This record gives sequence, C-alpha cells and structure tokens, in this order.
Amino acid sequence: MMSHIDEEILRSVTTRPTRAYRVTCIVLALVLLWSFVAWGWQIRHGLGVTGLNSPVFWGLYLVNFVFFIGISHAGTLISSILRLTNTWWRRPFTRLAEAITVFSLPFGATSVIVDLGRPDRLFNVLKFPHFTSAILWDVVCITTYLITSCLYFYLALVPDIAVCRDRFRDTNSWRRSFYRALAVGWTGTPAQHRTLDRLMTGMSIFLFALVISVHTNVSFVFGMTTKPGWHSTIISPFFVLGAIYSGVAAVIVFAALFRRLFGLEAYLTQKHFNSCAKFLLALCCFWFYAMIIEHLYVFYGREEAEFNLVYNKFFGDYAVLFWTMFILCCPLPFIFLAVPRLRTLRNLVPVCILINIGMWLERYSIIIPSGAHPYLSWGLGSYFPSWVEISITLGWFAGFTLLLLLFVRYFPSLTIWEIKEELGANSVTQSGTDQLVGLPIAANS
Amino acid sequence: MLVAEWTPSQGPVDALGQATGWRHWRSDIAGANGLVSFGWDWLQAHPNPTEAQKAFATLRERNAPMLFVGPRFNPTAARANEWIACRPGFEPLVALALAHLLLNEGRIQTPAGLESFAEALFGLDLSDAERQSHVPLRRLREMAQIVGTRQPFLCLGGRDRLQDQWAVVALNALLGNVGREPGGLIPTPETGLRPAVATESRPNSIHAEELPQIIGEGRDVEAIVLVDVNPAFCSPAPKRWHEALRRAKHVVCATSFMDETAALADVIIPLALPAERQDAYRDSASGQLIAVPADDIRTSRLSLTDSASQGAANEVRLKPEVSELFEPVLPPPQGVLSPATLAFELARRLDLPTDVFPWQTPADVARGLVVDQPRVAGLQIPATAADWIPPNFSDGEMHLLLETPVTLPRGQGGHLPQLLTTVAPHLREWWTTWVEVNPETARHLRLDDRDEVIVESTAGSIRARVKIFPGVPPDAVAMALGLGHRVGQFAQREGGNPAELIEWRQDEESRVPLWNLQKVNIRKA
Amino acid sequence: MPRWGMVIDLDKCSGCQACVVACSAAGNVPLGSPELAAMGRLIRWMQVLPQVEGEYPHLRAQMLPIMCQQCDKPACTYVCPVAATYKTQEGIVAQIYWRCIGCRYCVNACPYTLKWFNWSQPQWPGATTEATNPDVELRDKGVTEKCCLCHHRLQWAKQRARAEGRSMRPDEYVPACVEACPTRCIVFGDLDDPESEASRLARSPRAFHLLEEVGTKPKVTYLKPK
Amino acid sequence: MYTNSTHQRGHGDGHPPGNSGDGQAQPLASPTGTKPVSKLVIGIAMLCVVGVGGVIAWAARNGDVQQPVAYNHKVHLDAGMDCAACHTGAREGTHAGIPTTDKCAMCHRVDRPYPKTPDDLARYLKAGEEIPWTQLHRTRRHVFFSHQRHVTFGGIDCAECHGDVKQKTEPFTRAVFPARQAGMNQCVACHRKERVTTDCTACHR
Repeated sequence: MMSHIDEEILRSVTTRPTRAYRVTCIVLALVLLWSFVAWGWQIRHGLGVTGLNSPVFWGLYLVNFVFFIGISHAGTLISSILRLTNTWWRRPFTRLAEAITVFSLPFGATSVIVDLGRPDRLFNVLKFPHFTSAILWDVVCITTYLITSCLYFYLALVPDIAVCRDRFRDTNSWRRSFYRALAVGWTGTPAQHRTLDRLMTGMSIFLFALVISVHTNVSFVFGMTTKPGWHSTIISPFFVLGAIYSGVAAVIVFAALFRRLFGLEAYLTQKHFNSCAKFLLALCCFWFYAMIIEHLYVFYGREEAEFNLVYNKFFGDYAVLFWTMFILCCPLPFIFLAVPRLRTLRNLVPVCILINIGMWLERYSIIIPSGAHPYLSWGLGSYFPSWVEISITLGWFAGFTLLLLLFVRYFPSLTIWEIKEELGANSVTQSGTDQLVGLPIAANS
Repeated sequence: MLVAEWTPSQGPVDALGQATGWRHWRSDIAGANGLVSFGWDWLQAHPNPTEAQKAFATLRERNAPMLFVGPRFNPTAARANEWIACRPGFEPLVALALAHLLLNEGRIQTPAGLESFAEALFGLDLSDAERQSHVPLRRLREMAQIVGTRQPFLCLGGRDRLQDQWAVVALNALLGNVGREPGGLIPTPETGLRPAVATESRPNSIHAEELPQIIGEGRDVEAIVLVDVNPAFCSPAPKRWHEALRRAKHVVCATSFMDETAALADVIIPLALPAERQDAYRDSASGQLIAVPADDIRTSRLSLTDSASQGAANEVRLKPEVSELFEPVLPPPQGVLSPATLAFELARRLDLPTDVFPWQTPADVARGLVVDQPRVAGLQIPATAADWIPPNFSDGEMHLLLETPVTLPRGQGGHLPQLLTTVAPHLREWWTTWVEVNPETARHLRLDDRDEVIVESTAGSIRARVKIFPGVPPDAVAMALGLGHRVGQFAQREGGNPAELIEWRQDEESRVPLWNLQKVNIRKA
Repeated sequence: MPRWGMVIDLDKCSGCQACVVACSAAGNVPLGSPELAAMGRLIRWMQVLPQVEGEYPHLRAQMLPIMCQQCDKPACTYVCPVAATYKTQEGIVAQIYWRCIGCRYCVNACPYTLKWFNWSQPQWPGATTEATNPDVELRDKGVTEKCCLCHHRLQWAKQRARAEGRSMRPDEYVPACVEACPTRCIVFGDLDDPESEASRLARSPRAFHLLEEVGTKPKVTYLKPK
Repeated sequence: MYTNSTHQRGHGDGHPPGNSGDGQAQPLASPTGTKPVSKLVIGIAMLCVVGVGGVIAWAARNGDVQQPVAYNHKVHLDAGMDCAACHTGAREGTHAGIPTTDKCAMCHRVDRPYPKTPDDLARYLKAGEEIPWTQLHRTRRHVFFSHQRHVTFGGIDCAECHGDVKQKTEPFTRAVFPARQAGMNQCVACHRKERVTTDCTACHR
C-alpha cells in the first residue's frame, strides 16, 4: 500500500512533464530574464529610471521586499509551529510551505539590493557595519532565516529523496547519482528517524522564534523612522500577522494547483483544505482587529501629520487603493471562509489569490502614502512606478513561481513520510490535535 | 553726439532732476525711519540689489514700518509691514491722495515753494480717488497716520510717466525728504553706469531705447558698444533692436553669456557674472568701490563655456575687416576685462569721441568725482503735479504686471541654472516662463497649475505655463522678465519672452519706455 | 570643542535667495534641469521656502530659509547601515558620499526631508566642472547628499591657523550661506560659547525650532518675526 | 592597480575549483559517454579560466610607464639638493608639485659641460618645452590629502611614504611608487598611532 503512495506522489517526478508545464516554465523564465534586462538598465542609468522622487524615496521594490519575506513565513509557520503542535492537517502542506519559504526568501532579499542606489557598494554593509541601523539587523536576520530554513527544508526532504533514489536505482539517468548524493545514505532505520525527529523539533523551535523576529525586523525598517504612519508600535505585530496571513493563503493556492496538476486528491483532501481555511479565517479576523486598532488610535490622537496621512488614505488620493486593499483582505475573504457552504475548494483558490493581491496592496498602502506625506515636504508627493519597476516586480513573481514548478518536477511535492505517518496513525492523532490547534473540525466536513 | 543710457526704468528727463537740477541722485533707504513704495518693487528692482537688502535689514532692526502700494503681491509687498493693494497704474493717485490727507489732517505744514501745489492738491476729490484707485479711504487714513508720525518717511516710486514721477516727488517734497540726509533724496556723484540726464553739458542725450528709431531714421551709427546689456532680449518689442544692430557698422558686445544681442554682434567679449558689474559693487553714497570686480577664472569660464557651446569661439567672432582692429584688446582666454577700460580702448581705436561712452573712463576716475550742490531752497513743484491723469492702457482684457526678478537683472543671469531655480522666491516657480493668474480668474477660464497658455497682446503673443497665485488681482496677470531666452545652453527654454508682449511706447515727457501700460489676453494653448 | 550652529532671524530675511545660490556654488550642488524639477528630483541643499496665506487682497507671506537642521539628535545618523552619515565631535552632521550605498533610509528618517538623493548621474556639461569647488566632491548617481555646513571651510580654517601657529578663531569658519546673506539674518557660531552672538540669539524669547516635538534638537534656531 | 593585479593572480591560482567541480561531475558520466551535465561543467570551467585570465590582463594593463626623461633622484640628492627644491609644494602646499623645465635649466645648461645634461633632457631644454611627465598617482577625488598637513604640521619625513628616494637611480614607476599602495587602512592606522584626528570629514570631502 505504502509503495503505491510513493508512486502516486512521485508521479510529478517520474512522468514526463506535460507540454503546458514546459511552456509555462519557458514563459516564466523569459519574464524573469526580461526583469534582469530591466535591472541592468537601472544599474546603468541609476534609480532615475524608476518613478521614485523626493519625497517618495521608497517604492515597489520595498513593497516586494516586505511581501516576499511575508509569504515566506507561512512555510515556516505551518511546518514548524504546526509540526510542534503536531496538527494533523498540516502534513500534506508542509513540503509546499517550506518550498515557498525557501524560494520566496531570495526574491525578498534581492528586492532590497535592487532598491540600492549603489549595489556595487553592497559589501560596505559588512565592511563598515553600523549596529544601530535596522537594515543591518535585517541583513543578519534574513541571512540566518534563509540558511536555517534551507537546512530545515532539506532535512525534511531527505527521506523522500531516498524514495526517489530507490525509484531511480536501475535507470542510468544522471538523476540516479544526483539523488544518491542528496539522500546522504538515508535508509529509514528507526535510529535515523529518531535523529531526524530530534533535529526537526529542535529547529522548529528555533525557527518559530526566528519567524517572529524576522518580520518584526522588516517592520523596524519602517518603524524606526519618524515618518507619520510608520513610526508606531503596532506596525511590528501587524506585519507578522499580515505575513502569516498572506503566506498561508499562498500555500493554499499552490497546494490546490499541484493537487490538480499531479492528481494528489487522495492526499490533499477537502478536509485538509477546510481546516487550513479555518486557520486562515482566524488570521483574517486577527488582521481586521490590528487594522482597526492602528487607525483608531490615529483618529483619536489627532496628531496633525498622522491624521492627514490617514485622512488621505481613507478619503484622499489613496482612497481607491486603500479600500480595494481592505475589501480584498477582510470582508470578502471573511464571507467565503466563514460560511461553510461557500468554503469550497473552488472558491478557496480565487479567494486566496485575492487575499495575496490584497496583502501586496496593503504593503503598498503602508509604504507609498507615508512616503508622500512626511512632516515637512517640498517635493511632488506623488508616485507612479516606471516600466523598470513593474518589469522587475513581474520578473520576481515569475522567478518565484518558476522555482516552485521546477522543484516539484524533481522532488515530491508532498512529504511522503509524513503522509505515511498520517495514514498510519490517523485516527489516533485527530482527536488529540484538535484541542492543540484550537480549531474545531467537523468530523464530516 | 549721443549719450545713450541703458536702464529699463529710467529716462533722460526725470521729475526730481527738473525740480532740483540734480543730474544724479539716490534715495537713502537705509537712513529712513519709514518707507512707502508706490509700485516700485525696490527689493528686487533696485539698481544695487545688495545695497537694497542691507537697507531692508537696517530698517527692520530699527522697527521702521515699510509700506507697499501696488497691485501685485511681489516680494517687496510680501516683506513689507503693510501691503496696500491698488488698481494697476494708479499708485501715483494714491500718493497724491495721501499727500492730501497729510495736509488736510494737519500732520505736516506746507513747506516754502509748494504753496501753489498744495492749493491745487486740495482740488483732489478723495472719494473719487478712492473709487478710482480701489484703495479704501480707511486704509488711506491709516497710512497717513503711519506716515505722518515718523520722520524721515521716505517715498519711493517707479520711473514711469513724468507726471507719475511728479506725484511721488511732490509727496517727498511735502515730507521734506528732498536733500535730507540721512533718509531722504540725496544728490550723488556721477559714477560708472548711473543714468545721464539732459543738461547744459549734454543737451541732446537720448534714452538707449531710442537708438533703433534713430538708426531707423537713417542716421548712421559708427559703433554700438553694449556692455552687459541684452536689448535684443530685454526691451519693449525687442525685435526693433535686431534690425538696428544689423545696420550699425560695428557692434561690440561684452556679455556674460551668448545671449540674443551677442548673437548679432561682430565682437563678443566674455564678461564674468552680471553681479561683477562695476556699479553693482559701488557704494552709491560715496561712489567708492566696495569691492573690485573679482577676476574669478572659474566663473568667467562658466559663462564662456556657455557661449562656446553656442558655436561662438570663446574669445570673439569677427568681421574680417575689423579683426586686426580688435585683436590687441582681446582679453586673455580666461581673464576678465573691465568693461569700461575695454569700451574706452575700442573707442580710441575707432577714434570716436570718447564721451560717447556713458560709463566713466579711467580718466574720470583720476579726475575725481563731482557732486552738484543740493538746491533745496529753490525747490519747485509745479501746481500741474497735482492734477494727475490716469494712464491710457493698450487694449486687452487683463493688465500685464511685469516682475523684474532680483536673480535675473536686466534679463541677464539666465545662463546660470542655480539662478533659474530661484527666480520667484515667493512662488517656487522654476525654469520656464510662467504667468501668474488669480485663482478666481483661473476658475473662470478653466485653467489649472502648469497648464500651457498663450498670452497675446497688441505687440505679440508668447507661450507660458499657468501659475495660480492669489497675489495677483483678478483683472491682471503677472510675468517675470528674463525668462524665455532663445539662445544659451541653460537659458534656452520653451516658453516665451514677456518683453515681446510690450509694444514700443514712450512717455513723451520723460522719454522712458512704458513697460506697465500693456494689457493682454490669455487663452489655453 | 565648539558646537557649531546657526540662528536665522525670519524678521530680517528679505527672501533674496543669495544663500541659495552661494550654497549651490560652494557645495557643487547638481545644476538640475526643468525636467528634473518637474519630476521632483531637483537638489537644493538650501532653499527659501515661501509660505503664502490668504486671498487677494489680504495676503500674508513668510520666507523660511531651510537647510539641514544639523540636529544634535539626528534621526538620519542612527539608521544608516554603513555609518556614511554621522555627527562629528563639533556637531556637524556630515555625509561621506563615497561610503553611501544609496539605501535612502536616512532620507526617509529625516523628519524635515532635507537630505537629497542623486536619482541619476548629475550632469556637469562642458567646462562647468571647472566652475565647481575643488574642496567638495562631485557626487555620483545613487548616493545621498546633504548640507554638511561647509565643513571643508572648517578644515581650511584649521589648516590656516595651524600654519600660522595659532589656534583657530571661531569667526574664521563661516558657511557659504551665512557669508552671502546681505541682510545678515543668518548668524553662525559656537553654541557652547555663551558669549557668541549665535548662542545669545538662540536664547532670545523669539527663538523656536522646526518640528520641536520630534525631539531631534536642531542646531538651526529660528527667530519669529516681530 | 598593482595591488589589484596581485590580488587577481591569487584568484588565478584559485581557479582549479572549476576543475574540481569537473571532478565531482565525473561519476555522472556513465559508460554510454559524457552526459550533458559534465559537458556543462567543463564549459563553465573554461569560462572561468577565460574570465580570470581576462581580469589579470586588465589589471596588468595599467602597469608601468616610460617617463620621457630618465630622472635620477640619487644623483641630485647626493649633490645635496633638498626635496622641496624641486617639489616646491611639499611643505606649504596641498600638492608637492613637479618641477618645470626652467627649474632644470637653473643648473643644466646645454652649452656647459657641468653639470652634465643628458640628451633627453637637453632636447626639452633646447625646445623650451615642458617635460611631459606621466602622472603615476592621483589621490581619489573624494579624498583630501594635504602635503602641508603631513610634512610641515605632522613632521613626517618624505621617506615615510615615498620610500628611500636617495637610492632611486631611475624614475619611479607605478609598480614601485610607494604612495600608490597606501589605502585608507594605512592612513587610519597611522592617524591612530599618532593620535591625530580620525574624523571622516578631516580627509573626506
């Protein structure tokens, strides 16, 4: 029985990719390539080719930075925290979640480098570090985060690579030695499993702390300035929350995608999605709560600069942006997530996509309006991204998706050994985990 | 023999000159205890800007009130303690009304020699003046209250029509400012580029703006030497000059950058910055140089490259027949030659009578400077000064109020980017020609900030960008003189030259060109 | 150790902009162009900011000369990841253009928005470079720049004094804007010396700072118009 | 760029990693012949070689220069001349300066046997032209270096930065001109040692 699980899950790896898949990959690769051209153009002519100006000093690049780092958190969160709490429905999601983390982080990090006026002097950050600067903390945090999550990702991958290795044992394709090398001689002995478990648990704890700190740091980049709209205490928890929110949504989208692509219905069941959706619902409510708090304070504070900014967001130049963002992030998802009848997989995917668009817009409406409305300003105060910024943004998203697609082509998209666990000890864990996660799951939903 | 003077606002005949017989005089702003300007944007248009700003500071230290009467909220009005808005062109009427009030309320006694004028002044109907000038009588009384209680209270006025000048001179005379030191109108020595006045010694002196006419009348001019002036750009209907300069035998142009006039010259001598003109650094009280023009290689290079970039050689462009004539006096590649010496030298070589040249020659300096004695006792203010006739404006819907930015004196300085960004201190308007429109008018014409518009007058039409500014009256638009060059690496911009909107009119008495009587229409481009 | 600062008397400022031009020349501030101005990318370390209120014919205006406020607690220096901007012992908030990586964090942190960024390579056409001040670097594209209180003049003053074997007199160091101001409405000096004119004026009841509430403790003090 | 080039050579030695990568790829090659991957690795390795070579060539490009006149410092200094006699700015100026031809002409006369005038110099003296010396080193434009501060105020001997000029018989070349090697680290080290200001604005403009 177990071996046929391998077969089914490995289908994406073993079968020749469809034409559609190959075309998509090529298109994405071209978009990514084009964005590199755009970046080259920017390096040659300076940031003048962007729409940035004084006082809107930060634009799309920073938005992407926050967004990508944001969705990277879902991965770690689902796979580490839910692993710690041993939530049963996490299992089919963990692999994708970790993959999203690992593949979105590089794009988040590079967004900042793209934003630099002098990328050639990037290493000054290491040569002359200045420890009071939140950017430096970011560099430290994000690198740590990248390394750890890569390691974590790999560890969880080892047993499955072993499966692939065994699968390709008798072919003489390059894959054989490739998997052999990566499987580091995993044979699945209980001893090995114990070591793996111990390692994973240890790292989970560490990563849990890291997730919080990383996005808190990202928020510091804004919060540590005196700018109206940025300089607030709630910005950090709000960022973390938003990050997880958008991340989980992203996981659902890709999970559904691959479920469809590689016919994994048996393992990614409605039930799993349902529970995940409920989790998302909770996050949605938290997000709404933070949202209200943030603006309520400003309204009662009546601090001039802050108030003008918020007024501008609500009724001024940014009203359309802001309210679109708000609707996409809260009321709309809430309806589809809260009403059981609407909480179907067909609805879930578009909703999650909309949530991610909304969250991207949220980053935008945090960064740009504040930039345009400083305490004192003698500049333009308006901003529209140039073709360079837009191409690079598209390229980064394309690159991220491309990496994911390539990944599932060579590695199992679900954590086989965990699936087996689940199937093995399904009935036992369920009732147990329910309390842990605190999300009541209708037995027959 | 011709004596040509270039000062856009001043003519060979001026009221105070006639009243006192002084050739040269100045208003001692710094010495005054209070100041009222009738339409003269003295903070910007003063021949010696540095001196003006210094005077401003001293007045402020002394808490001396500064009043400004004029239609537009210009920098002077903005920095004044009181801005009395009035109808364009009616400032002199306000001056007369003020004089009337001062006498009426017995704040001042009529000095000797002004009786007839005072008599005539009482004929002035205040309510009529109020109606015409749009200045409420209440404001006038407040002014009188301020003016009457301080001594000396200096009155400044633009050098427009002679009768306009008379109004201000008369008021000054009533307040006993004529010849009063400090804080009055004081005769000054004849220095470098001070305007010449028709006198016994110089009977038939003319205003430089008349040259094109004279040349047009077939009178042949040996040489025109233009030092740091740009008439082909910065004079009413500048096109007149293009023809004139073509006709003259030799045109020598000492300029700080390749401007419109230089483009028509046979010889171009690069100068340093306009700020280094001799008179700009001359203390007008003593006539002594405060600072010798800096021979700053870097700045002169800056101006040179501009001309160079326009295809002219750094040194000169020469007609073959005059080349050997001028060769020896050419400045060293990076040196700066004093305009006076240069012009004088050229005159000698062309064996022209040297007193053709309005500016002092080295000889004059050696001789020392002559000051005429003030003739205050015999001060004569004719009764006619009291009956002021409103000016007749050209046709058009809106008054055109010209600003003379301190950074672009006489249309110069347009070649320095830093100056181009500081043209309108009260607007933060930059680089290209703009036209200030009252918000109300803009709403009515459906104009928005930075809209491209066409401003047209009887003389011509130019393009400009709209700047909505509450400081101009609804029935007027304001423009800055000195923008809209057609040549010059930095100066050349789209947007026209407001001088082209001014038709060539001259006050037959004072012979000054009338800059401020132009009306224009404005429409979306 | 002196603490350099200045006092600007708004009552005496005539808005003539001499300081702006002097600053541009002394600091090699990029010339700019109408295109850049339209894009909101014009760099002027020193500006005279007009504040016009009211409707015709009842208007009020004030000229506010603004440049880097030279804060004692600068918001910009804390956030720089490479310490390219920092406060010298004499209180000058300096910027080392060669080290700046162009992250624009300091520019965002400055509550006065008085730091400037070179979006594209500054243009010095023809021999205009020869008209630049040899004591100040010509910035490249992609770095932040700001008013550094003409610190090169301080260096020269010190060197001159040293060459003559004496200690520097405070009046030997004068930034370009102060030197150029014809109305003398900008007074420059050592704020720690209670006798200096600057510190005396800074104690006047008319004194105030921009955005006092932000707590950056600027060393540029303004005097309210009388 | 001399330091640079050595640095690059370091890379050159370090380029075998390209090959080792190749080595790693070996097992991939199956009996049926080289697999695309190994081809790829070989390709990359070759690219590395070419790249490193290019960089070295570029670094070596601005190596040494041929001065128009073979100036001999030793002779002049042994004759008891002082550095500042020719480099007039060394004590009072920002730049030490290079002497003009008429400085040479003060002693060297084409028509006199002593002091002996080498032909290359004689040519310029006859023509009355300046000697087109090639500048070996220019301080980076963001650095303000004043000879006066160091020589007069700091009392630093020329040799400290310019090496033992007394022994130089040929003109300096880029390779051996000591001041070229000085980087900010040396500056700061010395400033620390001598307890003089290390404030950035003191040297950076």
